[in-house]
Amino acid sequence: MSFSIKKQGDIVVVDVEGQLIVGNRQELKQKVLDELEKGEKKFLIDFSQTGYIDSSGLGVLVSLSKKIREQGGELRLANLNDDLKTLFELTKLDTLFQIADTRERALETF
Amino acid sequence: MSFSIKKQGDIVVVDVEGQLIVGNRQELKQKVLDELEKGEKKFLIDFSQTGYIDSSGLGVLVSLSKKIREQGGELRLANLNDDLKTLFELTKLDTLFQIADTRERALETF
Amino acid sequence: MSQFFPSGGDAAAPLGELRIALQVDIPSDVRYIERVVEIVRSQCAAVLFAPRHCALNVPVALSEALSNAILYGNGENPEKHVRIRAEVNDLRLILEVTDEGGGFDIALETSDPTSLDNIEREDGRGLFLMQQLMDSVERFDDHGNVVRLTLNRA
Amino acid sequence: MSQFFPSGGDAAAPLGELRIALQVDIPSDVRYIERVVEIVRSQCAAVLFAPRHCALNVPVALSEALSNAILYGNGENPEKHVRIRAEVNDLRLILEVTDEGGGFDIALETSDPTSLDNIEREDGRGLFLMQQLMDSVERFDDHGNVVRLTLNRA
Ligand SMILES: Nc1ncnc2c1ncn2[C@@H]1O[C@H](COP(=O)(O)OP(=O)(O)O)[C@@H](O)[C@H]1O
Ligand SMILES: Nc1ncnc2c1ncn2[C@@H]1O[C@H](COP(=O)(O)OP(=O)(O)O)[C@@H](O)[C@H]1O
Repeated sequence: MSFSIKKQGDIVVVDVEGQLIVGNRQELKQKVLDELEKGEKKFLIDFSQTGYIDSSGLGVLVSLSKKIREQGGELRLANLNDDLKTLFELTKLDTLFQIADTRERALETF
Repeated sequence: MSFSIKKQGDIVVVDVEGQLIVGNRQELKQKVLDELEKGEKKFLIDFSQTGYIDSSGLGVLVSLSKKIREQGGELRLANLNDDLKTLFELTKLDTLFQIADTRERALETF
Repeated sequence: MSQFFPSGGDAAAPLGELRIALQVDIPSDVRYIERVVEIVRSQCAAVLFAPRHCALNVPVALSEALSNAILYGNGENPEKHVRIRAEVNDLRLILEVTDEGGGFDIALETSDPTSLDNIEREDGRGLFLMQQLMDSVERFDDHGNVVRLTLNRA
Repeated sequence: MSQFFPSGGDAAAPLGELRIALQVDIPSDVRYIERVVEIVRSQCAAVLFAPRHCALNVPVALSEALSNAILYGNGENPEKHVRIRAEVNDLRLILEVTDEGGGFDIALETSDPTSLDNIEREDGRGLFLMQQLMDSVERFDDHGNVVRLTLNRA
């Protein structure tokens, strides 16, 4: 499992490959915070290659979203499969995040 | 798991999909014997979609090969992956069968 | 290769009487979680639980129970172990996660993470998710603190 | 979906202390074999045994032991059961297949299926293959006839 980060225009795009769980969430957090510190404002996390997410992974997304907002930035999510969508719905986190069906949709509307 | 049979020219081609084991080897045997009874002489069994073969599966191949030879016909095998090849080598059945790397090769040289 | 090992097997094969019990022991290190989840998930698939159960309910609920056992129950002490027992039959999957801690009170420790007060909190979703994703979540003592998750076949 | 559950997990994760024990009980019906093999095979993959071991050695040797237990040990009597125990650690995989029969003598029952006399025989390759594919094949009595297969990690 790993996180790959690339810039697309002025948007930082992160792919979550494999699981986002207690064992690796700190790595995601640090990578995104590093970019935020460099002055980046727009973030997209793409879950098309993600297996499952645990509560600590959800927690990291919540805290990143808050930190990015505090810097006047925005965090969006894209490509949640049905199982992951259910996870966001159960926790009502679908009301907290901007969730796009596809990466393109998310990028367009930033 | 299943066996699909089709004719290519005058050759009966059987694909073994999944395992060839004690639970289904009789089905393969019967299908091939039915064709032999209809007068077919050339048989090719293709293992490109096969998982593993057990000793009873190997036994059915041996007995089919004998029965086909007795009718003046020929049985060839194709597309054994490395694991399946090992199985034939361990049992020295690679010396008993005509084994082709590809289906095309097997069909050409019949 | 895995498409050649259809977990279903022959469609005509009976399932009724097949019984599986699995036990895995790990040290208190969160890096083991993913592997244990994969072991149980593949079991779940092999006995033909619904794809959603195998891909969502079981992996997430089990991850939560394991994290809690490692972090809270055993305080990440590498000398302490976590034991996972899984039992599957034609009716249900039962998962038991045992740690060496003193236990806790599920009702007291579960809060509603979807409330306005809690929605922006980073933690507090573990027990809630287990309860949402499983048919029952129980806790009891048996040579350690045991959390038992039960999921009925869909 | 299964590519999203890499059986390996984090490359940095330790494996050393992970211990797995699995027990499966089935009635004496050869249609169960494929499913049991898939359960054990996926276990084998989850603890990172060599791909060849998971795809060839374990499936074939276990299939042989199961067929023999069902056909010879239990005479396909559906009232009789076969129990499979698998234990995996960082060193080896141990498989025990127990039937309700009277047992047999491995040495006496193993012949060389590669000899000119035997090569065209339909049967007689089971025990030979188990011995070729495993590091050891043992038989003993323990509330039934047990065949124990051991495979060391490559
Ligand atoms: N195995 C355990 N041993 C001791 N305490 C536990 C255990 N599991 C959960 N708890 C307690 O329950 C609380 C709530 O757990 P949970 O809902 O998973 O949220 P979080 O882990 O994010 O705090 C934990 O903070 C902990 O105090
Ligand atoms: N579990 C068992 N119980 C009783 N007899 C067995 C058992 N396993 C093997 N045998 C005996 O050993 C013989 C050789 O077995 P094997 O090498 O697998 O070849 P095959 O099954 O093709 O006969 C069998 O024919 C049987 O008599």
